[in-house]
Amino acid sequence: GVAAARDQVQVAGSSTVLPYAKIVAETFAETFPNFKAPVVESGGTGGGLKAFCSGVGEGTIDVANASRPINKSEAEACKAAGVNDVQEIRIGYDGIVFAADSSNGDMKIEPKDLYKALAAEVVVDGKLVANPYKNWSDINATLPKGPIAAYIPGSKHGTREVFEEKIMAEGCKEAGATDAIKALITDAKQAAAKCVAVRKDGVAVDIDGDYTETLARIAANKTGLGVFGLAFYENNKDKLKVATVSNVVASTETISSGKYPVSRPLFFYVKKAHLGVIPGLKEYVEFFISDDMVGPESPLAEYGLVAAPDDQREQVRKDFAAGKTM
Amino acid sequence: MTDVVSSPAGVLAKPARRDIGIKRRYAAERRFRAYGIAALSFGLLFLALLLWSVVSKGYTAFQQTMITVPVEFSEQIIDKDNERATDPQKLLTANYPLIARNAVAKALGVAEGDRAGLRAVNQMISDAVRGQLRDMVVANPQIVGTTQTVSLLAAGDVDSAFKGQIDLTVTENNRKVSDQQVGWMNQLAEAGALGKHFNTGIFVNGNSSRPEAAGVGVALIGSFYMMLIVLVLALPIGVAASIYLEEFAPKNKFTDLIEVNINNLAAVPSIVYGLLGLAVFINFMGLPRSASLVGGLVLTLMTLPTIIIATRAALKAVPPSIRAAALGLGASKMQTIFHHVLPLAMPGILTGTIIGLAHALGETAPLLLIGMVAFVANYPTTPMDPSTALPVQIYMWANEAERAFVERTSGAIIILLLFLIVMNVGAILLRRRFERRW
Amino acid sequence: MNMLSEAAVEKALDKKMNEVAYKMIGKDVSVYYGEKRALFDVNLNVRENTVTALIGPSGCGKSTFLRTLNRMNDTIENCRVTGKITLDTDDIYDKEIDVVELRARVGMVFQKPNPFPKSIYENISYGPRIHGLARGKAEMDAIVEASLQRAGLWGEVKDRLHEGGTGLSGGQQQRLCIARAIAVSPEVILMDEPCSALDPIATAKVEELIHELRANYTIVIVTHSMQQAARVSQRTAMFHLGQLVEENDTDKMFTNPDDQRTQDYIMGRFG
Amino acid sequence: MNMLSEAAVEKALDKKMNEVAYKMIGKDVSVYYGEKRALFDVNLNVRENTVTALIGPSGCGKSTFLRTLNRMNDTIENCRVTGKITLDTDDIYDKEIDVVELRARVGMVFQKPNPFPKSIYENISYGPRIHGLARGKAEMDAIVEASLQRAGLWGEVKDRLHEGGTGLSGGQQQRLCIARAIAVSPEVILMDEPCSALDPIATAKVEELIHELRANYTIVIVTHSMQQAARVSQRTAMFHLGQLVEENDTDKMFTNPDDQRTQDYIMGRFG
Amino acid sequence: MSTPLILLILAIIAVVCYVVGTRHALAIAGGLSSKLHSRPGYYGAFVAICAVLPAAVVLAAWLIASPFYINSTVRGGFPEDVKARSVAEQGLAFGMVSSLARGMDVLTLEEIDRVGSNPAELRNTLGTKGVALAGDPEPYMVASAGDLNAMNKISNRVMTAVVLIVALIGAGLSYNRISHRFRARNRVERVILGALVVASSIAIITTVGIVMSMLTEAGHFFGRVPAWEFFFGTVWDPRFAAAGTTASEGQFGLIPLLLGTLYIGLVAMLVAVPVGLFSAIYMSEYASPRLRSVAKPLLEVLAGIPTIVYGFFALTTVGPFLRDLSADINGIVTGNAMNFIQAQSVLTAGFVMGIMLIPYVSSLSDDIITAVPRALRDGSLGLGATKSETIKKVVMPAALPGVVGALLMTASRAIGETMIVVLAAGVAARMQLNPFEPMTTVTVKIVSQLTGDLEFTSPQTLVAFALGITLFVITLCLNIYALFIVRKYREQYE
Ligand SMILES: Nc1ncnc2c1ncn2[C@@H]1O[C@H](COP(=O)(O)OP(=O)(O)OP(=O)(O)O)[C@@H](O)[C@H]1O
Ligand SMILES: Nc1ncnc2c1ncn2[C@@H]1O[C@H](COP(=O)(O)OP(=O)(O)OP(=O)(O)O)[C@@H](O)[C@H]1O
Ligand SMILES: [Mg+2]
Ligand SMILES: [Mg+2]
Repeated sequence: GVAAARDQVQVAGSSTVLPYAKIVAETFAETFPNFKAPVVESGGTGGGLKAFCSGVGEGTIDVANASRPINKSEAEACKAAGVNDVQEIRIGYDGIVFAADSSNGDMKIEPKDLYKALAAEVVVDGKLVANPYKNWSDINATLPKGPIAAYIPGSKHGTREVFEEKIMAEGCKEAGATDAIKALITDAKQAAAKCVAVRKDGVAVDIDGDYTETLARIAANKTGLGVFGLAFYENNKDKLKVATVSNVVASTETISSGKYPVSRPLFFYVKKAHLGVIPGLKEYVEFFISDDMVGPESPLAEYGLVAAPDDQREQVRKDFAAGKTM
Repeated sequence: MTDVVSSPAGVLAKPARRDIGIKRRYAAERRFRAYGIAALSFGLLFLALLLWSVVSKGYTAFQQTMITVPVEFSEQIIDKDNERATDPQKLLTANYPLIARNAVAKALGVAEGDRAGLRAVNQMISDAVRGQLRDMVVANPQIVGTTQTVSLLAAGDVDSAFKGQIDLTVTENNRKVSDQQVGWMNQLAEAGALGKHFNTGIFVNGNSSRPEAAGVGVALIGSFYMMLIVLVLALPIGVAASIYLEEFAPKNKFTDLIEVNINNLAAVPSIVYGLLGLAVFINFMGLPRSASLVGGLVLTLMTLPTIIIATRAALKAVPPSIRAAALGLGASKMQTIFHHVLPLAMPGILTGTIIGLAHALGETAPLLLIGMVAFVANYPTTPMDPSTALPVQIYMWANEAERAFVERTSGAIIILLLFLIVMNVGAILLRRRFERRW
Repeated sequence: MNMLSEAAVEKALDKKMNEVAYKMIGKDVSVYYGEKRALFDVNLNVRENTVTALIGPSGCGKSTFLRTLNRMNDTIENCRVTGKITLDTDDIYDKEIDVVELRARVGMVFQKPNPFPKSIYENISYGPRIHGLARGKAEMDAIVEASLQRAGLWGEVKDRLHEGGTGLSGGQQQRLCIARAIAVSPEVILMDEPCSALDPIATAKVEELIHELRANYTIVIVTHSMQQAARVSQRTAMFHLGQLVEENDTDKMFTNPDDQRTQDYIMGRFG
Repeated sequence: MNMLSEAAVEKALDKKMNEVAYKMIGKDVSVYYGEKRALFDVNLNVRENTVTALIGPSGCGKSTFLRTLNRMNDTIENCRVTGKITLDTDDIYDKEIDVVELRARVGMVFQKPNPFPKSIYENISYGPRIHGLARGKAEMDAIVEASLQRAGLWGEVKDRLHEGGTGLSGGQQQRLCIARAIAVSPEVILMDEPCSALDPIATAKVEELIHELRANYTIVIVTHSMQQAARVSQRTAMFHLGQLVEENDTDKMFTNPDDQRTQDYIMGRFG
Repeated sequence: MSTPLILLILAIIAVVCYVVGTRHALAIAGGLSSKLHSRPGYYGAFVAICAVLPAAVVLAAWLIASPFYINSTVRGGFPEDVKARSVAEQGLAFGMVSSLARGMDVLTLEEIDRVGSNPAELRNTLGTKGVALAGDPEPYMVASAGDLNAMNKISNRVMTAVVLIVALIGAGLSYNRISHRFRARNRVERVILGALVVASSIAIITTVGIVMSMLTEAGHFFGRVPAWEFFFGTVWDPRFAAAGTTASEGQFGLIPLLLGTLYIGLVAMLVAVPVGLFSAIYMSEYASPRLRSVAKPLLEVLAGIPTIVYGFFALTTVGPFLRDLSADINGIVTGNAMNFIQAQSVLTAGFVMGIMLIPYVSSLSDDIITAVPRALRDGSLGLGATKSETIKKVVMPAALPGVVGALLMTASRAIGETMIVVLAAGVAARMQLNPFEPMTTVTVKIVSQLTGDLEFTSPQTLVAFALGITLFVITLCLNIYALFIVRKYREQYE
């Protein structure tokens, strides 16, 4: 059986992009009253891309939101299913901030602090030992007073990867552990893995849920440090105390200028074959990448999206108009 | 006989007032009873606790802050060139938020040129006024050019602040509403222009990224469709399967396997049913994504084991003498079952249905993979249209960053529980009718 | 009971019996419950329009044999029957036979009263309804009343026909079950100790009813009461340890049985 | 049964009875099932070491009265009892009285056999176990064996004590229930038509047992069989429509009753 | 004719047949239904079934088979060079053809004439009509699509005719069979029995579906990760495999997850079973009918509260409460106010999940206990047993088989639960035995591996399928074992 013609855009994918896509979808429906509001599924980048790559036609989704670029093997799977022409669109950046309960004082953290606090094994006297640190004060006096507790994204989240790359690996280097580890472990891959391995004794808590859960955990444990998206933090400033990273305050400005180190780009992918076929798809994409939505003054920016620099946004629009595929 | 009486010497002879440990046994009896009361109270206590935690957080969601001001439907803004007769798009795409902003600004006495002030005012009203005012104008184009008193939705942050959910003692930078806005809010409230109204929106609106305009309307309909499908499919299929397995199937290794298999299906994580639904209903049968039809089918499969297990237990409990009586009268096996056994098993079947439906109503995971954990703003008209479900809405709202969603999450849970109660009342009344000791 | 008239009836029936075939014929009937054998090659013929009593000590297989006659043992999971039983000319264990129809023709009253947990009226009307014996409410009412009256229960329950059948006393329940069986007017009625829960007056009524029915129906009755067997039956069969010890005219059986065991059993309690 | 020796026993007991008080005294006992009144101001005294038979047509309230004697009617939801019943000197409907102890002292055998879905052994040992009457496995075995033997069941089941009690035939089941009641050696034993499912031989055994027990216990038995009442009881009470019509020595009752209704009832079936 | 229309016609035929059959049977019996073998309604139903059932089967068979036939014919008509391509490519080509065919149905004749020869134009035109094409169609595709449409049209006409003829033949034949002795009821009941069999086979089909939908993907997983590493690995650390950065291999040890599943399930059962059973006993044996009729549905509300609510309850209330409690106790006992219960722990998750499971035990058991015949209770009470003794020694053993069923279902539900575990016990897969420490379950990992940002072709995602199938097999074994135990135990009681 074949379904009747679909009259709204279907979007699926990353839960990080979801809030932005929702705002766009809603505003889109208001601005273009003859189109229905797009349906935006949540379910993770992987799931979204999988649905996206399952084929072409009304039975499949039109847009996949992603908090990471599509992978090579995924692109191949896409092709194998007939999804040939895919347009990649970068919508902006997601800032990642570190915050504790608002009852704490001002915090300044360096990647190496977090590395020391959270690494599974650290180098002590030239030997790799299980992480001995118990209290924040053992590491950095500005951090919350009390036992170390950190709520970091679970390994299902793309954010975790950024965290390991930009904080753990960086901190490992800053702390001078990289070389020490290399001296101990010959295998380069394993050595790199040691740097980013997070301790598993209950001090670092993986969060597979969303930031709401992290917030609740911090509310229940005042000495805990949590990882949040910038947007989420902006909405809960009264409950959270954000830390500076390498002395940079996280904000849309510092992130878009690249000063703040921890951020990642956000994307969505469009099936070219569906453009002009699914009513409203083309308009939706154009609306999404217009400055009204992703510009520095836009509702998305207000919500917490870090807008891409002007020229990047212009390039995205140009590429889309030109029908540039991957 | 005689040797019998004498042999187990005196065991049966009448003893003088025996000690049958009555005190101890009564203590045991009381203890047992106390365990029962304790268990029941424990369950009910936690129910109360849960309900309390939900209701105390959520009841405020049924009120919504509104700003009631005279709004001038300025022709200048809506339709400057008076083209609305020829171009209906004009009325649809006009800049309604501006009208609303001007109205509130006027009420607050903010000067026309005060750009920062106007922006702050704009932040106090919900973006949803665009739809609100547009609908008014489209319904009645005559009002263009007139001034009407309209209750405008206040922005979510103002709503939260007015309900006292934002800590106003923290520094201004660290909260979503500025001191100026709080001042205006209080000013309007004193003038009677800003106040709490019953929030019909939470029942009828579709989902929205703006908490003040968000509602569970779509989810309610989606859940309704799904429960209908589950009821219509799972109940008869489950009962039919149980009847076959319990009453007709030969008792052999194969039926043992089926029995075990059904028990096992109850242990399959619900998301796996989502995988199945994706593979079978969407990819193979070509049913649309995000449709409550598919959701209903998936939940049906998930609920079936529960109903089958409960029904089989209930069928087993019907005394064989009833079956013998009917068979002896010349009723066929089928008649015996449908006329006598099934009515007697009904309470158990209904319990299974109640629990199964309750489970299905609260389940999110299997809907993830079939596209129902989604942002859907438009009402579904048929079960083939995209929609969400109540638990999905709760799940999604629980993950929202805005403060105003916190109470709405609890509000949605309350609505879900009401839905559950409405759904189950019928079954519970029916069950009570069928219950009988014999 | 008037012995004289009874003897006359007997004679008349005996004459008839010589002309007609047996209603039911059991040949080499054996019954197994799983591994356990409960009946051993029983050969017993049930005569038409006759009351046949099955007697014997508890556990000897009377109920088991009775149940084979309308295949109620089909419902016992591991019960297996060998041998052949015919009703009129039909082999009732034949594949062709419709067991439901068989049971409508061979009705049954059980040892333990087992009314449906429904109203008295519904208990009675259920059989006629499924067999389509009544064309309207009035006819159904008539059947219900007639059946209850025959079972001697009408007077006691006529005011509460629509109350539950399980609220009756034990004896009333059993009479209800008898009424229920009569209501479908079967050809053969099997009764498994129908009076064991009845008081003498009710018993007398049922026995009278059996007498009445005998003119049109064939009746097989299991009883523990020798007196009852003597009173109601024309033929008596004695079972022991799963075997048919003797089958004979009731008169002869209770006065001059052929088998020593019968003698012992009857004498062991007579007097 | 030896009539002579029986008469002698009777006499001896009669003498004893004149000395002892009544074991149980019922005064103005009325029972209601919801709105329905099932017993009307019954005044009936149960003599110690005597077998009292309750007779009467089905539904007259025999079982109901019997159940008031050990408060089994407490378990019926809407059943209400007024009046006063004493056991020895204790008012059994007193708040102070303990119904468990009462029931341990006043045991009961029901109309429908109701073995537990457990093994035969467990069925019997259940009562002694909960009352702590046996101090070890050996004692328990003894009790089980003795009880089964007295109920005339030992021979039939001794090889399968650990098989299910529900697999027995109807009569065997009832004897199992009697054995179960005897096993806790109560002071009074209430029997609700204990033999209605038994064959004559088993019945005889039970009646014999009742005779034996009578020396030590007080027994109240409901029966439909006039013969049985005459055989086993010394006192007989006749119920009709919820009323106690007459209570008298059994001999007198069956030969020369005071009440016309008793006369009618007994005569209506005697012979 | 469209399939729904055919179904509607069949339904009408069924109703007509029922009425006619019933009338006819009554007429034959001269209005006296007792002369018939079965009640007249059965004859009506018989005719209706004979008319509709074969027709429906034909319809279904046709609907399933004809696409296969037509598709292979159309594929056979592809140019040789296309046939020479790989199977996947041919599949794609055919997908395009069927989209085209669908689109050409939408187009008017002139439009087809106009754009038929111009693939790009065709694609655009179809696009405006809402039919998506993956690329520009090749010319042969247009022809094939035409063939496809033509064949489908013919197939549909023939199908409609055949189905209706079959229905009429069925009705006629069965109508003629009506007679006094005709066993209509037996026939109808056989059909009902068939329906019952079909209903019970749905469970089997579901199982097959579940296994199938997981097996291939699980196979891919085992192609990448050795089975023994998965089954006997003691470390669960799949890493992430996104965007080709740190391509470190993960570890996929099943054991810690399995342990966590069993541990949390056990704790949950330790809470739910006693509470649920005692509640059930109290409701069915002690409580007044009024209390029961209120308490039972109230407890059932516990089963209907979305699990995320329980999760947040555990996260914000129970977990911190237990943590602080343990700190206080520790403080009093040892003077060192260090909490020994973590905020998220096996205990918290098990406890909260146990609460959710209460109604599963209580409601089902309550029904089963209530169904135990009164005679058994009387027997025990009459021996002087107290109520609790009666319950413990007589009622519960009699109710045991049913209760075990309820418990199995409860355990199943405990194994399948995600949200509570995520929020109450966390997602850290650890192998340890302290109930005060966090652990996680298989189900949690199935969900999170499937819904994360992970690359969907990587073992990190595929492992979810392996976990799913493994869990399926394990619970199957547990269920077989449980059945075995129940059987063994029950034998004593029959
Ligand atoms: N369902 C059954 N499963 C196993 N054995 C059974 C079953 N029913 C009866 N039996 C056994 O078969 C034998 C005959 O039983 P049956 O019920 O026919 O005896 P009966 O003559 O009717 O006895 P009673 O007069 O006590 O009713 C008995 O030994 C009994 O234990
Ligand atoms: N649980 C009950 N609820 C309502 N009425 C009842 C109940 N039990 C008995 N009755 C009624 O009370 C009356 C007396 O019943 P009871 O059982 O005492 O009679 P019985 O003399 O024992 O009769 P049988 O000899 O048939 O056992 C009857 O009319 C019966 O219908
Ligand atoms: Mg029997
Ligand atoms: Mg009685």
